[in-house]
Amino acid sequence: MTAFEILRTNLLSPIVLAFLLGIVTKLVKSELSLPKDLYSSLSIYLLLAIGLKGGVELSESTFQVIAWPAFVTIVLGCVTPISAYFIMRKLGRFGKIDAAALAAHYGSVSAVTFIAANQFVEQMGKTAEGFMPTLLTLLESPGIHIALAIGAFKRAKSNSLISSDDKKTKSAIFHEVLTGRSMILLVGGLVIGLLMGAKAYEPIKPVFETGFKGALVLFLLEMGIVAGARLSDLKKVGLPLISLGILLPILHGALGVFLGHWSGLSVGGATVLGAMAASASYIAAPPAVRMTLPEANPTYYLTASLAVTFPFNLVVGIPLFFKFAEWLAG
Amino acid sequence: MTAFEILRTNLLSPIVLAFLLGIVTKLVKSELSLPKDLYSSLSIYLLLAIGLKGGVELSESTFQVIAWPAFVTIVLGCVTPISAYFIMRKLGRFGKIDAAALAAHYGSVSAVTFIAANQFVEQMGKTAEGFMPTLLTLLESPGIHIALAIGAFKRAKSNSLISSDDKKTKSAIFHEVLTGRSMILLVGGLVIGLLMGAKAYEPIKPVFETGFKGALVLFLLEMGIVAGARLSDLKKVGLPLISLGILLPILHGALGVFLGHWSGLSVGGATVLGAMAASASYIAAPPAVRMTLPEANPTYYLTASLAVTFPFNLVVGIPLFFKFAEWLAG
Amino acid sequence: MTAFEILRTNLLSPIVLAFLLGIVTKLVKSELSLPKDLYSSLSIYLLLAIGLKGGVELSESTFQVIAWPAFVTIVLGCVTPISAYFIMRKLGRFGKIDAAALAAHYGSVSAVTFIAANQFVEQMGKTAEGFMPTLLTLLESPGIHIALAIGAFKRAKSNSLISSDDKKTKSAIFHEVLTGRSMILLVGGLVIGLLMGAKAYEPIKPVFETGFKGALVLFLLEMGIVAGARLSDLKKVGLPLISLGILLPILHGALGVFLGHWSGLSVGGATVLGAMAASASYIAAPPAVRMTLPEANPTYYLTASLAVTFPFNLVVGIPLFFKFAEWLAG
Amino acid sequence: MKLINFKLVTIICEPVLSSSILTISQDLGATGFTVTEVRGQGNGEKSSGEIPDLKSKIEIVLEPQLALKIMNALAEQFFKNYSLITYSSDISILRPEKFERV
Amino acid sequence: MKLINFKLVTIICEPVLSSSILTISQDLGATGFTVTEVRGQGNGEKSSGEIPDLKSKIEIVLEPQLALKIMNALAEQFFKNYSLITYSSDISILRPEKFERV
Amino acid sequence: MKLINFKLVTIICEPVLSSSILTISQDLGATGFTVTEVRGQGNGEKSSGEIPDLKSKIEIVLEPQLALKIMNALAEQFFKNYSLITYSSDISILRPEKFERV
Ligand SMILES: Nc1ncnc2c1ncn2[C@@H]1O[C@H](COP(=O)(O)O)[C@@H](O)[C@H]1O
Ligand SMILES: Nc1ncnc2c1ncn2[C@@H]1O[C@H](COP(=O)(O)O)[C@@H](O)[C@H]1O
Ligand SMILES: Nc1ncnc2c1ncn2[C@@H]1O[C@H](COP(=O)(O)O)[C@@H](O)[C@H]1O
Ligand code: NA
Ligand code: NA
Ligand code: NA
Repeated sequence: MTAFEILRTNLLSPIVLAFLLGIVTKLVKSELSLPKDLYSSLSIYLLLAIGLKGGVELSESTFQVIAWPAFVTIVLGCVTPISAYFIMRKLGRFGKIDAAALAAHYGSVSAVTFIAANQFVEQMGKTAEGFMPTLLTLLESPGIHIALAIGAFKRAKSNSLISSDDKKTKSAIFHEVLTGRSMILLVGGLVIGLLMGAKAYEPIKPVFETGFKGALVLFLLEMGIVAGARLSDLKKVGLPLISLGILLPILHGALGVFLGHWSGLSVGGATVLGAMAASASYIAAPPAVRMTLPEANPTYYLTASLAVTFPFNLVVGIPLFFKFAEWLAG
Repeated sequence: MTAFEILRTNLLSPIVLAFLLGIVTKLVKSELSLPKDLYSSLSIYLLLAIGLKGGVELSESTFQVIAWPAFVTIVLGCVTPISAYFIMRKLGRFGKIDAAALAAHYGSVSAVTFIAANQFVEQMGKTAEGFMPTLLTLLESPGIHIALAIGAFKRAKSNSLISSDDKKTKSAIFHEVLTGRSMILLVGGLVIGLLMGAKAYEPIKPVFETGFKGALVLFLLEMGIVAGARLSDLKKVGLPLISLGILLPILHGALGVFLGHWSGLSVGGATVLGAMAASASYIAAPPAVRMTLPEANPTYYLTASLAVTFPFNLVVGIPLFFKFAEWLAG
Repeated sequence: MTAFEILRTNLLSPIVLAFLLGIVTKLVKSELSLPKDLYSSLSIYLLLAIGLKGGVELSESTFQVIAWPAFVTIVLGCVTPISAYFIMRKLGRFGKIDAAALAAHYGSVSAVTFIAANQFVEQMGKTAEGFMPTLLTLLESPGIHIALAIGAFKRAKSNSLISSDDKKTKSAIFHEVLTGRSMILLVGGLVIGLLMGAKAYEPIKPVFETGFKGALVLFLLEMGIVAGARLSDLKKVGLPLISLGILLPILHGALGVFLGHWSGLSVGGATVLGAMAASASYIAAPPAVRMTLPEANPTYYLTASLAVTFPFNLVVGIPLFFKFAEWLAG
Repeated sequence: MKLINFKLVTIICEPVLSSSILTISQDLGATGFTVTEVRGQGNGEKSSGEIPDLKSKIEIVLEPQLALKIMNALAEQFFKNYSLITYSSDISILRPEKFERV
Repeated sequence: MKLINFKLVTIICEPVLSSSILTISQDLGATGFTVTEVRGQGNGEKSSGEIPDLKSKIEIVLEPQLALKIMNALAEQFFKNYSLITYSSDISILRPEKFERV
Repeated sequence: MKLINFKLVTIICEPVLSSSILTISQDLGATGFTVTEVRGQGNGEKSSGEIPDLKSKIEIVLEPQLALKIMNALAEQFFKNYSLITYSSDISILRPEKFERV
């Protein structure tokens, strides 16, 4: 397939169209939105489903195969918050605290982007490795903690003191991120999947696997509505952040694909790892940042994650990373 | 099948039984009701599912085949609010404002009745045309606007002035109806379905098609509970409105079947068009009427739509229109 | 299979693992919980699904086959609240009112335990009789009323009068239990299933049967979270209640299996009847007890039902009853 | 229109009590009620239900002389065994006739 | 900080009215609002909607002189045909400048 | 029973703050709290979260001398960087001992 055909196929996939419908819903000022409980239910379902399937497939993987990909994932978790911080500081000219806040988002990962990338490579006939969800859990939290540490350190240097209050908050945040919804469901699902194995998975597969793609359509409709509600903030955040919200995923995505390929992942797996690195968290990171770096402007990080980087990855980024992975694979 | 057998099959279908269970639930004063968010989630799901499937099938239809049915649907959208207004005025002796309010409901369409009719003809082995959801979107709004215009005009004649306030409300209502939940989901679903085509639809079919009938059972259970809660209002509205709540769907339904047949629809399609014409909106119309014609008594239009016409169509009307369509088809 | 293998298979089943994940979620103090509306939606769905399937299968059963099992079920409904009351009084040294409150829970039945038992025997290749849901509806309410009557009687003897207020409450409670969510959905589902028959069930099967086990996983995750939240109360209730919360299900379970076997049920059916007798209600009983016996300490009965007996039955009890049923069957 | 001094009585209670409380307040002369689903904790031990924090908040607009009457009735019937609190506050309403029983 | 006397205006109404009420209160000078979904019954007959008990509770923190103005505007426009009540109460706030329009 | 003058402190804030606010109020002597999920807008710019309008409303029944203390503590810690408002009002309660720490 040519790059154009790939883009077109992606654009006409149900999930991308559902996302666009969500944006249009906001543009025409419709009052439609998914009930809050449906939105949370779907996100719980999607995370648990990824975990379960990942666990079942993990039970069929060997340590050797996973070791290198896991290692480069952790490397990505340590590098991307730092690169994000410096790019936001130098290119974006953001203040220290705002740059750290943004770095916490770009150093973590968006589960929906992960899912979309998996669906995409599957559609391209290059299904990713079954242990990718394991990598997802590895990438979620390190980036947040590193970026928050940068922020706290930079602030302390200006204030020349770390209050004991700060320490209390920090351990609370550490706990909160590690026991957050996505960690519990992903890790919990992985463990359940691993323990029960493929046979016991069979009877629950109709809900957790056959129903997955349809549920995703509903979820992306709401994601579109949520992103659409942020579109009006694009003016507030200005062109620099919008540009960096596209540049950063390209850089991180390319790095992810490259390291993925290098660690032995297939074209599909490298694409998904690239998409993970490229993505910005908008579930785990925001509350942690809000509590730890309250001076940071939430409009910056929420708009960049939700209204710039997520749509970019969904529509353009993932196919791009795929092309790059194919090219690397020769 | 004899008329009696058809009625019996319909009465023993899961959705009609679920609706009756909902009514019984209220009659025995049980506190059971579906969680509000489940109810909205199901309605979102059902509307989007109709849209998606309709869109996929639309992509396989030609303009020729749809043109006449679409035309008669628009005719129905213009005629039924007017006929409803005059019947309510003359036969029902309702005031001008109440008659216009009722007309807004009977001139629009109930999506659940549409779905029930589709299920019924499918069960009878006469599946309706795939483009019926397109007709549904055409019938939803014209009737509301025409009836509200009648109401505003009649009121203005008595008050001999149209306030500028009125104009503001009217454009707000116009916007609200056009961007209402059902329009966004139906039209959005149609466009997505049309763009993605049958192949991309395949992976989301388990949720949007295989799960449809089961979800409908839950939805009709709650519809029964909602209708059951209105049963006590039947005494308040009185025999005239109850009779007209049965007469009107018979008239409009017969007209719908006739025009459907004339425009080239199959027996199944004509039945569904009849059911659409016969049905009274209870989602889009009530809030629009409440804002535009606040003097109209909501007990009248809600009871007539929900507790008279909807159950009538579900249990008796649809089989009746089917018999008529079969008879016309010779 | 050896007892150990059976226990192991049960422990590694998706629903038990999901329940344990829910408990772990609370132990690590995660804020994850299922949205309230999802929890109610799942419980409505599960109850209706049991009812529907039970009704369809009931339409294929004969009165002869059901008569004796139904009779012993009613016997269990009369005996277990009384045995529970005396064991709580004598062995547990609870006050009269607390003992009656506990008896109302142990004399009724937990639908989830019923479902788990059905899943377990099916997994063991000994699917229970199709009419078991009918028995479930028979066992739900008698125990509650008997236990509440004991409580009211004991209190009246100390107060030497029954207030007329009491009578009003009692008839309100009677109504509430009989028209409670589970009765409406189970009995309603049974009647619908019976009326529509297997053919009409076919199109809604994907939702109500194929999806059942997956939905159950989500439900048990939340059950685990709810039970986990009660774990800290275990200290408050003390060892005696914990021990009785294990002893009572063993006794009642054994009696249930024995009577089930005696009445002609298969190994699977006898196991399920045993699990029903062993289980303690935590949906219908608590509000009824709270209104009728307000002096009873809710911490006792809720902790015993949710944090002791339910987990015990789920993990150990059901396999135990199965072994016993197999042994009885020779 | 003119503002009239009235009372707003608020009750926060276990959900299981709501319907009894609404009946009592209606029997004593209230013309309506507003219920909100809330989450709460106090120092009571008697809390019940599957979700222990779930509470109902009931608000009743009343003629001043009815407020204490209703509060006392609830205190007498429920304070001992149930988890609830009640308080009243001064409000100013329009249309006092709307809150009078006919 | 110092406490300043302010007013809290509460409106309980059919959901269909909320957006008009918020617009009116903003037009008259309110700087914000808080909306709660509630369930309620009164003696009005005009209630509407698929779920008849569903109501919106709107709370607005205001300078004292605005309170009656907003209440009267709502009374005039909506009391006749819609299901709603409104009342005001005294509150003490910090930061009065937060509730003033710039 | 006798009515006693007490205070009701209300806080409307970003959900992310709730748990800190509850801890602070408990540390300062509150015996309980009631939380409602609301939707709100003010003139603040700092609002956050996926659903920007979602707010938590926290209500605390307190002895009068505690009210200002808690409000000031929240003002000091949160007014600068977070989206929240707080106000107090007079209420009359029964059973004052229920709201005193042991
Ligand atoms: N000091 C307080 N402030 C606010 N709400 C309270 C307070 N004490 C109790 N409540 C509310 O009243 C309910 C019942 O209180 P309790 O009887 O102490 O469990 C609690 O769940 C809270 O919602
Ligand atoms: N006496 C009352 N106490 C508390 N809330 C009331 C009262 N009367 C009316 N309401 C509320 O105001 C709404 C509208 O009242 P109505 O116009 O009488 O239907 C009701 O649904 C209640 O939520
Ligand atoms: N004037 C007001 N009236 C009622 N609620 C307000 C007002 N101003 C702010 N709020 C509430 O307080 C929250 C935080 O306000 P803000 O800090 O301005 O975003 C808002 O979301 C509203 O729920
Ligand atoms: Na990333
Ligand atoms: Na119609
Ligand atoms: Na039992």
